[in-house]
Amino acid sequence: MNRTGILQVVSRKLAPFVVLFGFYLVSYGHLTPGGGFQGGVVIAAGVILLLLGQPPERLEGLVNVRLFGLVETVSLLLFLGAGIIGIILGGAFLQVLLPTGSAGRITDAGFIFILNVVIGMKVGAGITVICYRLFMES
Amino acid sequence: MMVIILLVLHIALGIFALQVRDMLVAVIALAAVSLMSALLFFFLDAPDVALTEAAVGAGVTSFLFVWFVRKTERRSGE
Amino acid sequence: MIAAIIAQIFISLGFIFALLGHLGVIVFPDVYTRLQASSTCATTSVISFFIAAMVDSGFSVITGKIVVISAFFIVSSPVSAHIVARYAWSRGIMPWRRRRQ
Amino acid sequence: MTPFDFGIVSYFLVASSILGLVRVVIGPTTADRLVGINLVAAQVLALIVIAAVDQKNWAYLDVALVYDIFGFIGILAVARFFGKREEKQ
Amino acid sequence: MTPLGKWKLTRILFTILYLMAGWLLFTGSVEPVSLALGFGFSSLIALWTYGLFFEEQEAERRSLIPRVHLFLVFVLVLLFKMYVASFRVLWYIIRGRVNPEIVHFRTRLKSDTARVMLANAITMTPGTVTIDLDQDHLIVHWLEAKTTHSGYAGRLIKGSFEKLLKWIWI
Repeated sequence: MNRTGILQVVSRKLAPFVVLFGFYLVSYGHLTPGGGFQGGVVIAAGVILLLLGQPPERLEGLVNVRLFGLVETVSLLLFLGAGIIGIILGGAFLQVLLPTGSAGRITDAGFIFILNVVIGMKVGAGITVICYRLFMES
Repeated sequence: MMVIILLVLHIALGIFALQVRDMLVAVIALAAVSLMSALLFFFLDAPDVALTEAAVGAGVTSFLFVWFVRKTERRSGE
Repeated sequence: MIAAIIAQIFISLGFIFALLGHLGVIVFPDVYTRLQASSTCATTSVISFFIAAMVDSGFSVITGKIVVISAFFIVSSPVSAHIVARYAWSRGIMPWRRRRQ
Repeated sequence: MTPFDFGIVSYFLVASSILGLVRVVIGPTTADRLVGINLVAAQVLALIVIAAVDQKNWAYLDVALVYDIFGFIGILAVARFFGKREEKQ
Repeated sequence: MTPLGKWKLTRILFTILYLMAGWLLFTGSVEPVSLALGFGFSSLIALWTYGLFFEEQEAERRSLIPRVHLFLVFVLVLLFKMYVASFRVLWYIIRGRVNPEIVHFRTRLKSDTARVMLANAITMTPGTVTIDLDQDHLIVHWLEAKTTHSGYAGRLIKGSFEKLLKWIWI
């Protein structure tokens, strides 16, 4: 039956906010100390919080391993593609293509924002899959 | 001055983590090293490195290390 | 001016609580009593520092972020105290009791 | 106008987290060490928040929030993995 | 549309609402691009974890929205009692003589969130730490025990929190 445990309730109420904070770190990576890698690790931390807090029968369909592996691979390819588009159009690897503005808003970094999002997707999906597989195996 | 204090703390905690017998205690000491190291980077005006150190060193690494210690044999002191 | 005095008062409270709470963690006899000192005094000292920071910074973006941090801390600190207590309980560590005379 | 001197506050908080680290080193059981880690994380969190307010740099507050989350998860991992196993046997 | 489907839609919408409030607090900006991005991320997370954020059995209106003014009163009372409790624990530390006991008691609260908030409030106030919470049964370590009788200890420890929480969440 449905039992009340402190850890269970707190983890399921808190984990979506941790994942959202990871997305915030990813998308505001050019204004804050965060960035793609840090935000990805925080996203994975939200999933780790769920893994540690919830009872095992809740975790069965939580992480779709095939989908997350696909996201990881595709984001690696997207990163390479963004770099190569820079070579074709601008002349250098990872050439800045979008227009930039003065610092302070989310759209002002242009191309960096897209790169941050791609790296965040890759790191988040990768660490999530690693920790999920390790946890489910034990 | 603050940096020297924190570096001395790093060395002391590192020696403690190396010489202790119980693996779980060593993992906890490494988490403490990680937390102090994040504070050191913060004082050296590198908040992004501090954020990475706090995230990877204290969170994900201790998750993985604890899992490994549980999988292998724990030489317990208790 | 008044804000500065209030911040000063809360910083002093935080000093007192942190010092004596840590002293309690050092001198108390077993896990559960140490956890009492940690979960009550240390949490209150950190919350005092947060209140001082909020009063000092006035109404700005910083205050909103500090509210988020203190909300997270006020949830996570008792929960981690409970986690450690339940860990010790499930390991079979019995609480220390004063001997009856 | 700053109501407090950041130098004094930072030295005080580092000294009190050294007391917590003493508990991490000498604690007889693992649970004592977890109490010490919890204490150290809380003090350093307060230090980072005070530093952010002192230097009027609100980017530091993200570091504080991440610090809070990951101190919590570290304690949770140790307690969860090693507490449950003893319960089962 | 079946009632279950309607309830599912309500859960998703309320999860998005709470997450958007969190996004506003995180970013602190109201420009349209940021809001749209936050809405996208919130709906992604809500579609992923709505079943965990609001469980299927929590079919009461009150567990979706708390009464906000009473919630603020609760936070203020909690802060005041925290300071009082800390001074008391300081006195125990200086005196250096404690009398710890383990007591058990029950609570009358029904909702999960209310029970957890009661347990957290107990952990922060006068020298008590919640060791375990199982349904409505709490095991509490009490630093300066006055009694070990279950009902009396429960009334002493819970104090006014239970009544306040009952008003907030049912």
